Formats: sequence, structure tokens, C-alpha cells
Amino acid sequence: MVITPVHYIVAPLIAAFAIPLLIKIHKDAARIVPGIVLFYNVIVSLFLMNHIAEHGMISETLAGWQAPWGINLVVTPFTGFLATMVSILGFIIWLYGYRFKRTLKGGEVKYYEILQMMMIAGSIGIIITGDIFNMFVFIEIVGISAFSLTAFYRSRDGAEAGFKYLLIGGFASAFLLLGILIIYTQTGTLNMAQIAERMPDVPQQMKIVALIFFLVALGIEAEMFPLNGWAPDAYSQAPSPTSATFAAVVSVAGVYALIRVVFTMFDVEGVNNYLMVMGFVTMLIAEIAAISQKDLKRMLAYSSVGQVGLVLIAFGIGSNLAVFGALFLMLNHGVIKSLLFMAGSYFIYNTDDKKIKSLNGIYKKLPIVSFFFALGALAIIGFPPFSGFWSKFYILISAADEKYVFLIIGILLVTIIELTYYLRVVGRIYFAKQEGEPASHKPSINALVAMSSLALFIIVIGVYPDLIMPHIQSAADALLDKSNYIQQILSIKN
Amino acid sequence: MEIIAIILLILLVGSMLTFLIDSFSSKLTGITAFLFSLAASVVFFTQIPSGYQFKFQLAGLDLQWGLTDYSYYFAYIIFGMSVLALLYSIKYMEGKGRLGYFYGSFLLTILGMFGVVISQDFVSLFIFWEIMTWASFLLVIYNAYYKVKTKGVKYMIFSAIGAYAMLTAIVFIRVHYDTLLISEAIAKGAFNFEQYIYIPIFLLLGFSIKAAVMPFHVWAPSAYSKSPMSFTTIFSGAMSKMGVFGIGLVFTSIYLGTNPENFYWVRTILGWLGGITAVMGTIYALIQTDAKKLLAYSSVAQLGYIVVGLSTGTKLGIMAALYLTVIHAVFKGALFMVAGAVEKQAGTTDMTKISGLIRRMPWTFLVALVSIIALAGMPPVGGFVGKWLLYEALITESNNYILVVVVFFSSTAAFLYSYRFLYGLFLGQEEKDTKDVKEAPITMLIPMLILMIIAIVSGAVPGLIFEPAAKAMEAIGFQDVTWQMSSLTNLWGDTTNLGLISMLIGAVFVIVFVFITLKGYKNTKDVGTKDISTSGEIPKEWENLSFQQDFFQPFQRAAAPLYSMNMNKIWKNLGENLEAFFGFFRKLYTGNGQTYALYVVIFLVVLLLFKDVIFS
Amino acid sequence: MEGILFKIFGAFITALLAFTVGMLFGGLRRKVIARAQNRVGPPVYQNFLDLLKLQSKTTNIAHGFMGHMAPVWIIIAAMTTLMFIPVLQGDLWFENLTMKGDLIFLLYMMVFGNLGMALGAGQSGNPNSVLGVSRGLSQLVGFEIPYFLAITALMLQFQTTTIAEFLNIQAETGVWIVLQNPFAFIAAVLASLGMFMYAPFNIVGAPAELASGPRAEFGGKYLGTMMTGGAVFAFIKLVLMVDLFLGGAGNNNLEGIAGTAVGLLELLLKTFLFYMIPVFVAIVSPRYRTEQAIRFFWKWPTFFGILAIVWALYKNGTFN
Amino acid sequence: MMEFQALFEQYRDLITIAVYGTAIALIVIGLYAVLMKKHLVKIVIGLSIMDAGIHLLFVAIGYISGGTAPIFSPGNENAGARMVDPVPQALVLTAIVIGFAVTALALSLVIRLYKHHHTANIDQLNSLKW
Repeated sequence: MVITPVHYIVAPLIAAFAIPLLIKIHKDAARIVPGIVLFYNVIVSLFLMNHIAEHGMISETLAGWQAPWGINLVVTPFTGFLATMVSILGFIIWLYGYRFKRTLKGGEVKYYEILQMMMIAGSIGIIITGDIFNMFVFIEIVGISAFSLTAFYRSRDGAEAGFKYLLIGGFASAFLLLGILIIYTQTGTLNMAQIAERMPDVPQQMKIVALIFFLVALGIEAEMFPLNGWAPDAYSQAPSPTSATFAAVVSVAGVYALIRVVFTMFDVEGVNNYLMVMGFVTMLIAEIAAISQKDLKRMLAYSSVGQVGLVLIAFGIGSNLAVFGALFLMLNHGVIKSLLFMAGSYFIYNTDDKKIKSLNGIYKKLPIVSFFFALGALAIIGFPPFSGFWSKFYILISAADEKYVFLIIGILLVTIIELTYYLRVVGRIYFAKQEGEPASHKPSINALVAMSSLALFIIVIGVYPDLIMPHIQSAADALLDKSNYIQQILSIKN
Repeated sequence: MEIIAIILLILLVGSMLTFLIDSFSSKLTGITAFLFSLAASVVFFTQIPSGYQFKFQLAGLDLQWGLTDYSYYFAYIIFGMSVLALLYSIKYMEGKGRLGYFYGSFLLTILGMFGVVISQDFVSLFIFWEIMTWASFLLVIYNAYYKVKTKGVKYMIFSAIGAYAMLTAIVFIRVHYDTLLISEAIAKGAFNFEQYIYIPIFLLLGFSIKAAVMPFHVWAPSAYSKSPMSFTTIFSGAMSKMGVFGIGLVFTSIYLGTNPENFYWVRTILGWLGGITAVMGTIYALIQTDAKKLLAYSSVAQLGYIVVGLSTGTKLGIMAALYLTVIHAVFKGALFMVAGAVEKQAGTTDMTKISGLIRRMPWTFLVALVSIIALAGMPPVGGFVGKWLLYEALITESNNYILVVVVFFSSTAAFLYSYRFLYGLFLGQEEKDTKDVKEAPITMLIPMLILMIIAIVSGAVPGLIFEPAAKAMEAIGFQDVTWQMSSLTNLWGDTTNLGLISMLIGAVFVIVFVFITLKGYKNTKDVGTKDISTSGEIPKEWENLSFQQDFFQPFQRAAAPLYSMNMNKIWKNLGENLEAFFGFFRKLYTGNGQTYALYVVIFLVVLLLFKDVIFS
Repeated sequence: MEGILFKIFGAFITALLAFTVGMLFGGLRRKVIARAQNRVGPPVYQNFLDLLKLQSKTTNIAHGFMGHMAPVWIIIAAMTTLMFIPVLQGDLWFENLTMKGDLIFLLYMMVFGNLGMALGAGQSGNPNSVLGVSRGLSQLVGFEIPYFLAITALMLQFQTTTIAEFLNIQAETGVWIVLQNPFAFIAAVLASLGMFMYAPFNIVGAPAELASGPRAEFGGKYLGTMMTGGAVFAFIKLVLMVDLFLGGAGNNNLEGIAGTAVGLLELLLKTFLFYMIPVFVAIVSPRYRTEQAIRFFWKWPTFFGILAIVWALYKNGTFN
Repeated sequence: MMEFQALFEQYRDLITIAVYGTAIALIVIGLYAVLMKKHLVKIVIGLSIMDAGIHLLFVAIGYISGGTAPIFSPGNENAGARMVDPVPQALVLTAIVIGFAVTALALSLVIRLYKHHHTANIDQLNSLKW
């Protein structure tokens, strides 16, 4: 095995330290090197996916310590799927943002690219690590990069959003540490597989208290209501590629962490219902907050939170089909929301205004970008024949299997709210009367390539979902097969 | 490759091609779209027999496309109306912007509608249903520059409510009956009322929203009147019929598979909803001053009749509904085309602004006249047949005796707006500013005249429509549907001989017309509309002799209580209140970081306190 | 072939009869009203003279195609309707196309003429005419409701929609429908008041106010033809009421021409008596405003109409 | 050394209580500062105090009375049983580093906020809301 999971982490780290040096050689190094690294991550992902399809899951130990003692990186079909998705989306977002920041001075670009890269690498780290404390470290890496990126524009609102994010993020890390502390005192290990193995012996009360700390801490990362006060601010103030990264990468990692802890480590009754109820509340509140937003990115942010709520609902249902739907939705949401943020950021770039009402008739200036935005809007609402439809459809089917009539009706009613505000925006873009002359910044070629590839994904998967479904299915199987995960990790000795 | 996929592909490619062609030559778009739709319909009618089936797998689901006689019947409407509407569009849309967008969406809508009728499983039904919905949404907002927020989105919201009701039903059909094929679900009794009552109810809800049934009709008038007229032709003519398609499918299988006792109340409710829809549509139609709006409300009313017909569930009733489906598409299509022609030629369809176009646009007027006669349901034109079947079904085969009066009231009041339409646009004083109006171009007239001829012929020989309709009914489970080529018979054996009536009317017409024309031919002076007797004075040029405002004021005053019930307002209030309510929840995000932190801690404490309740 | 010729001849006879009786009744009405107002009044044949004058006018004013067509429409409607109404029961000459159309068809056909006239009036460009049309159509919605209720009641009670069947039923049972379903009769009579458009429902063509309303712009051959049509229509309305409620005419055992003659006499008597109802009401009535008229029709006549349906259902055993 | 250990044995429970009590007190104080104080710097300090409390708690649970440093040295190969659990210490080291980074970032943000708003009152920093 030439390529191992550790490459995911090592490559960005080396690059992060190398960039300040390389920039001395060539000033564009700050931009190009992260791209190379992210592309390398894509290769790693594809290679690993290929490998696990043939040889089964990989558990790589670091620094020569065996699995329960040392830190290990795990690539199962589940984590591999998410890591692949995150790395590909990360690369596309890099491609999109390649020239986006060219107006900034070289030094700032350096920080931006490094932070962005670290955020993506950290997210991958969260996904592939098999160690709970290691996960904490990666969460902090992502967190610090994200706080800085949120405040990247050094504007008044950026700093405010960054500070809020940091404050809540501080709570998340504190509670996560407390949760780890309790788990460690009870099981004496930090390896998630071993924790899961020893979990039945833990006293019920301790288990639940620990779980609650995890739920709150990771709920913050997963943007669960009422812990998501930071999310709309951060999404709307960060640079647009970063907003896309939040939606496509960071929230995926957050949800992954939550799901991994809930599904693998703990075996507590009632947590499924908790996820379902909180997911629904999250989705409901987010969407009704979104409907009256005046700021485009803030609206998209609330919409992201809503989608994550739906993902949590699906995980809460917990059947194989539901997890399948949830993973599919995570993928779709990552793709579609990236596309929306990318298109939306060109609108903002052109109008110099984040307000939705400044989008009136922008279709004439930016026909292609508008088309992508409209496509994304239709897809995220769940209109066939776009990919968003299938994930929603499978989630509904799985809910129906469990006879959750009211849940289905609730989800669909919330979808109607979602539809309302998205179509208002689309209507504005295409049909409202234009006021004033917006500046004309045509999308650059790399951004177009990035957006087209996402749009292509939306349409192709929408028309022919069989292309991706087997992978998602095996990912869902891998997540739900907890005993296999434990056995494999604790027995692999390499 | 399957032939049915080729048709879909033709439409899809056509849609993309027209969209692209627009950047090179906007004149070609219309012709391209027309040719593609023509090609699709030619392929369809020549290559696909009824009973065709095509099975395949997608996303792990068994899907099936195909055509029964029932769907074939609706395919006739879809392709017939689409080809005519696109031919009409070529000139109608000339000179308007974004033609690629328009025609692309147009062909997509046709694709969606065609997909709906060929779907034999629920998933593809839903997919095509949604494609149809959003593609038509793009067309609805094509004209609505300022009203996007309210008008277009209103259509979409209601459509979505309907579609999601359907989706709910679909996922539960899969759970309870373990099938997604429509025929299998029917065979297993999925629509029966004894078992899972919400499945048929949700499906009916979904379909009736597309058919604009009370109280979900509020999207229809604005959507119909705001779309470009050439699209409204199939919007009202064919797409709303997809709702009818679904209701018919669900309803007959309920009717044939359920104990009539259980079924009675839903039949009554649906019938009454249809009846009230008809009345509300009619009374609002007759107070409109915009011809397009008038027609739009009238469409709502007409769909109400169709729903009433379906609700009887009897042979004659379903036959009436199917017949009305076609004939409504024909005459309402023609009327919307007329409105479009007037809009194109005179610049507006506001009846308070234009009048007296009969001398300027005689052919258009002729079409309007015949179509209005059909709309009013008068013999000898086709509309009468539908009305006759409907009344006879209600009187002889159903026991909704009061409903029949409601329907009759609506169709009598329909005379009012019928007259209003003809008078408002074509008759009355000829004003100066309409003097230069020309007759509509020939490519706009041809589809209108074709539809007019269909309306006339179907009045004399309705058997031409009965034949496929009877086959369609047999396809959804009725046995031995009887029909005659040119006469109507009800359950009690009373007949009306339409052929004879048409001949008689024709004969009398010729005789009297010749008589009145020839008598004193040389001394008959044809004078303008200013030459009238107003107290012996000749009216001056500046005198306002147009009577267009508050046309049916006496009726309005008499029926004032009916007007006080405004569904539109109720929905609007609901929407606004909901948004205000949402706004309240939004305040949870105070913007204060400390508050958010407090939420986190409170949430943690609450979880810790109630941990035994939540995590048992 | 002979049959067809015979039919055509019968149709002419019927038309002639309808025309004569209608005109005559019109004259009688004027006479009766005059007498009631203590005037001498015009002679009974005055309407014929009027018609003669109109038809012999040399110059005619047409306001365009629809104005030209309006009288044609009225005649079409009148003749078609007439052909489908059994004037004399079972009589060879007056049978026409009786069995080929039913009540629903007649109901629509009777409105057909009004629409034609309305269109003609519309094209004239005279606002008074259109105002009359607006009132007329509004009023139409008023009185059609009780009328339809009454007819529906009859259909439900006797399970048929063919007029000749009603005549047969009355002949078989020997009891007029007015006794079998009195409420339907009341509703129909009240509705027919509006149908004749005499006072108090004559605001449509109010001569002083609207310059005769819809007819204001018609003259000469047009007005004459319209008068003819109107006369035929009056006859049709009366015969229809007589057929439906008063047992029709011609139901006697006499053979050949004698039977026809007796039947005709019976018909004339019954129609005249029925005709006197609206005429007498007109004599003692002021004029309703349109909305008052509509409200009137939607109150008591409709109430009786619904009562008639309930009665019909009770009679045919739906409630058992 | 031995004397100290004896002294320690004498007051072991007390010290345990003191350590845990201090940890929890620090956490509560930190929470109080974060939730109740309006000044941004005080909030950041609160966060640090809270972190410190958690770190202390971590170290405390890893402590074994009378244990040795978790180092295998020649002649001391069997020390494993008496060793203080090394893992929490390692964790705390990492966490301290992270906490340091977060605090530094937070303070820089506070400075920037103060520059923009000319106030450090968190209640006035709510231009992003709803």
C-alpha cells in the first residue's frame, strides 16, 4: 500500500509549513500549493476507496502504537465515502476560489489559503480518525481555522461573527473535553472502537451524562438548534468560498462526529428520538428564520442549517434506508449548497451588496451564474429530476417505513417554506425589474469550471442516481455495522 | 432505444436547442419549438399503440412507462393543444424577449405532461409531475415582472402543497402495499376507503390542487392570466387536465372498489367542492374587466364542472367529465388564443380600454363567438353536449339534487361573462385608438380556426370524442360504456338527437339569413356605431358612449353575499399571519453572542435535568 | 320521402300557428291592459299591423354583422325550440321533432335567442341597449333558478326528461301535474313572470328610461323579424307550461281533422288562461329594479322550487 | 521527600477534595464570567478559566496517589503499576496548546472589535441578528 490514510493529514501539514517558504520562491505558491495538496487528497481518497473496495477497511496506526493504545486512522466505506466527498468538494472549492482573492495582497492570500486548506484537512481528519481525543484535536484545528476565516475580512461584522463563533466554539471544546474526560474515566481508553466495546459495562447514569456532553458539544459543530446561533453569522460573514466550505465540508464533519459518537460509541435508548426531534426543530426554526432574511448569504446559511436538520432527522430514524438517505442528502447538500454559495458570491461581488433585493434582474448581467443559482435552488428544494429529489425521497420513504406520518407531513411543510424563499430569490434574479447598473465582474474560467462540475453532478445524479447509490449504500451499511467496526479495528495489527 | 424514450428525448433536445438557438436567432426559436413538438406528436401517434409498455430500473426502483386507453385520451389533448399552441406562439411571441427561455420551458412542460400520462408507477408520475410544475412555473413568472413575490410563488406554493400531498400518499402506498406500480396499487385496493384512508385523500388533494378546486383555486386566476396567452392555452387546456387525469384515476378505482356507503361522503364533498368552485369562478369571472382574467376565472369554473362530473362516479358523469375535458381544452384554448390575438394586435385586453374590434378582427371574432357559445354550453356547439351529460348524470344517476341547481346557477351566470367577453372586446363603440388594429396574422388564426371547427363538429357529431372517451373509461374499469355517434341518451332512455338539431339550426339559419339579407338589400345601410339614436341627437365625437365599467352591477348587488366570501383574502391573511408568526421565532437569534452561549448552557442543563426522560 | 315532405309541411303549419297565436295574444294583452286601465286600447290585430308596417319599410339601418344576425338568431332559436315542443299530443302535423330533444336541451335553446339579441344590441354601440342587456342577463340568472328547480322536480318525480313523456303520464293518470306537484307549478309560474318580462320585471326594456333597451337600435325588417320571433317565443313558453303542468292539448278520442280542431281549441284556451297570469300581474304591478327582481326570484320562487324537489323525492319514494 | 509524602497521606482526602473542588470552582467561575460579564476581555478570560478548570480536572483524574512519573527508566521497568496515568497529561498538554491558540485568536478579535465598535460591551455587538 503506497498511499495510506496518514497522507491526508501529513500533506496539508507539510504544505502549511512550506508555503511561507515557497512564497519566497514564487508569489503564486500560496495559491497553487494548497490546490496541489487538495488534489493529492482527492487522489488519496480515490485510491483508498478503491483499496477498501478490494481489501476491506483500513485501520492505520500512527507512531507504531497498536490500535487501542496508539492513535489510529480508519477508512471504512463510510468514512472513506465522506472523506472522498469532502476532499473532492474541498478541491472544487479551491478551484473556485483560485482567482477569487486576487484582489487581495499576497500575504493575505497566504493566510487565507493555508487556513482554508487546514480547515479541509482538519475536516478529513475528523472523519478518518478512530480516536476520540484526536477527533477533538481536529475539531479544534477546524475551529481555529474557521474562526479566523470568518473574521478574515477584518470588517466590523466579520469580527463580530468570528467572535461569536469562537465563543460558542469554546464552549464546544470545553464540553467535548468534559465528555471525553467522563468516558476516559469510565472506560480507560480513547479509542472509539474500544470505548464502544467497553460501553456496556459503563454505569447507565455516567453513560448518559457523557452522552449529553457529547451531544451538546458536537451539536454545536453540527449546527443543531438551539446551539447554532453562530452559524448564520459565520456563514454570512466569511468569504464566500469559506461559506461554501462551511456548508460542504465543516458541517459534514460536524454531523459525522455527532453520528459517530452516537451510533458507534454509545448504545443509549432514546437518542434516536432525540436526534429526530431536535433535527426537526432545527430544520423548522432554520427555515422559518430563512424565509424573511434580507441578506442572501444569511438566507443560504439558514437553509444549510435546515438541511443539516433534515440529515439529523434521517439519522434519527436510524434504519438502513434512512441512513442511506441521510448520507445521500449530506452529499447533495454539500454539492448544491456549494454551488449556491459560489453563484451567490458572484452576485454579491457584482452588486457590492449582500441584500437580496439588489439581485433584481441580475440575470442579464450574469446569465450563467444565474442559471447555476436557479438550478441549485430547484435542486435543494428537491425538485426532480435533480439530485436533491432522490435524497429527500429516500428519507421520506424511510420515515414512511416507520410510519412517521406527522414527521413526513412536517418535513414536506417545511419544504414548502424553503421553496417559497428560494423561488422568491430566483424570481427576483430572473424577473424583477433591474434598478441601477451593477458592476460587471464576469466569472473567471476556473470558477466556471468549478460551478459547472457541481451543476453537472446535480443533473447527472438527478437523472441517473444509480451512479452513486452503491457507494452510499455500502457507506450506510458500514456505519450501521457497529460490531464489525469494533472487531476489525481491534484485530488489525499491521 | 425505446420509442417512448425517444419522444421524451425529442422534447428534451428541443427544449435545450431552442434555449441555445435564442442566442443566434430569436426568430428561429418559435419554429424550432413548433417543429420539435410536431415531430414528437407525429412519432407518438404513429409509433406508439395503446397498451404499449416499457419497464426499467432506476435508483433501485421498478419503474414502468406505458399507455392505456385512458392515458392515450389525455395524450391526445396534450399533443393536440401543444402543437396548436406552439404554432400560435410563433407570431404571438414575436418581438418579445427571452424566447429561448420561453420555448425551452414550454417544451419541458409538454415533456412533463406527457410524462405524467405515460407514467405507470408513482415515482415517475411524481417526477414528471414536478418537472411539469416547475417548468410551468418558469412560464408563469415570464410576464410577471413586478409580482414575482406574490403571483408566481403563489402558484408554486399551491402546486407544492399538492405535489407533497401526493408524495406522502406515494411513500405510504409503498409501505402498505409494497408496490409503486399504479395498476398493482389499484389491484391491491390502495385507494379503497376501508383501509388507509389518507392515501386516497392525499392523492385527491394533490390532483385537485392542479385542477384548481376550491379552496385551493386561488393560484389559478392570476397564474392563468399572467402567463403568456399562448402558454395559458395549454396551461388551462391541458395541464390543469392532469389534475382531472389523476382524480379520474383515483376516483373511479375508489368508486369501483369501495362500499358505496363509505364512499358517499367523499363523493358528496368533492362534488360540492366542484360545484362551489364553479360558482365562485363564475361570479368572479363576471366582475372582471380584464378579458384574460375573466377567462382565467372562467377556467376555474369550468374545471369545477369537470370535478362535479367526476364526483358522480357514474358512467354518464365520468363521460361528461372526460368530454368536458376535451371540449374545455378546445374552446378555452381558442378563447385564450383570441385574448392573445387581441393583446398582440390591440396592445391590451383590458375591456375598459378597447372595444368594437369586430370590424377590425372579424375572423378572431368568429372564433370567439363560436367558442363562447361552446363555453356557455349552448347548442349546437360542442359545449352543450358536455353540459347535457353533466346535468343528466346529476339528475338521473346521482342523488345530489341541490348540487345540480348549483351547477345550473353557475352555468346560467356564465352567460353573463360570456356576453361580457364578446361585448367587451369586440362589440360596443368603436373607439378611435383601435382604428388601426389589424386582423391577427395567419399563423395565429389557423390554430384558432382549427379549434373552432372542432368545437362545431363535436357539437353535431360528439361520437368522435365519445369513442376514445369510452375506451378510456373501459381502461379504468367501467364495463360496457355505450355511446352514439350523434345523439345523447340518459339512463332513463331520453334522447337528444344532436345531428338533427344541427341540421335544423343550419337549415333555419340559411333560410332566415338569406331572407333577411335579400329583403330590401339595396336599401339596407350599414352604419357605424356613432350613428345611434340617443334622444334623437347624433352623439358627438367626444361623447362617452362606452359602457364597460361595473357591467353587471345589478347582479353584483343582488349577489352581494356571495362576493363577501373571498378565498383569496383568506389565504393571503393566512400567509401573512404565518410569516409574522415565523418572524417571532426568528427573534430567537438575538445576535448577542452571550445569549447564544446561554442557550448552549441552558440546553445542556435541560438535557441533564431531563436525561432520564429523554434517554431511558 | 313523403314522410319528410309531410314533416316539413307540418313544421310550417306549426310555425304559422305559433306566429298567429303569439301575435294575437300580444294584441290581446294590450287590449286587456287597456281595458283594465279604462282605455279603449288598440284593436286585437294591432300587432299584425305593426309587423306589416315594419316589414314594408324601405330603408333599414344595420349596425354591422351582429346587428344583422340578431333577428336570425332569434328566429333560429324560436323555430328550433318550437320544433321540439309537442304542440298537440300525438297529432301528425304538430308532432315535428318532439321525441328528439329533451327538457335540458330546450332550456338552453330558449336562452339562445336572447344571447343573439344581446350580441346584436351590443354591436349597435348604444349604451342604453347594452344596459338593457346587462339587466336582462342578470334577471335571467334570477328566474332561471326557480324554473330549473321546478323542472328538475318534475324530472325526478316522473323519471323522464322528455316532454312528450310528461304528456303521456298526465294522459295515463288523468291527473294534471299541477295537482301532482303543486309546488313545482307555483315555482314555474313565478319564474315565468320573469320570463315574459312584463311588469314588475320589465326593467330590461323600459321604454322611457332605456329607449326600449336592447331593441333600441333595431328597426324595419330587423325589428319586424324580431317581433315575429318574440311572438313565437311567447307561444312556446305558454305551450311548454301547458304541456308540463296543465295536461297539454290534443288528448282526445276524436279522429282526423276534428280531433286536431278540438285539440287546438283546447290549446288556445289553456294557453290563454295561463297567459293571463303574467298579464294580470303586470297590470297591478309597478317596476322592480333589477337586483330587487333577482332577489325576488331567489326568495319565494326558489323556496317553492326546493319544496317541489322535496315533494318529488317524497313522491317517488327516495325517502322510504 | 518521605516526610512530604507522609504529610500528603495524612491530608489525602482533603487534597483530593481541594483539587476537584478547585477544578469545578474554576469551571463555574469561568461559566459565570462568560455568561454574565459584558466586557469582551472578561469573557475571554472566563473562557480561559473554564478551560483551566477542565484541564485541572483532567490531570486530577489521572493522578494516582504516590505514583511516579510515567517514565520507564533503566532499573525501573516494573513501574507501570505505580505510574501516574500519562494519557490525561498528554491530553492536557495538547488542550493547553489549543486553548492558548484560541485565547490568542479571541484577544485579537476583541482588539479588532474594539477598533470597529469603540466598545467592548458584548450587548452592543449585535448588528448580525435574526
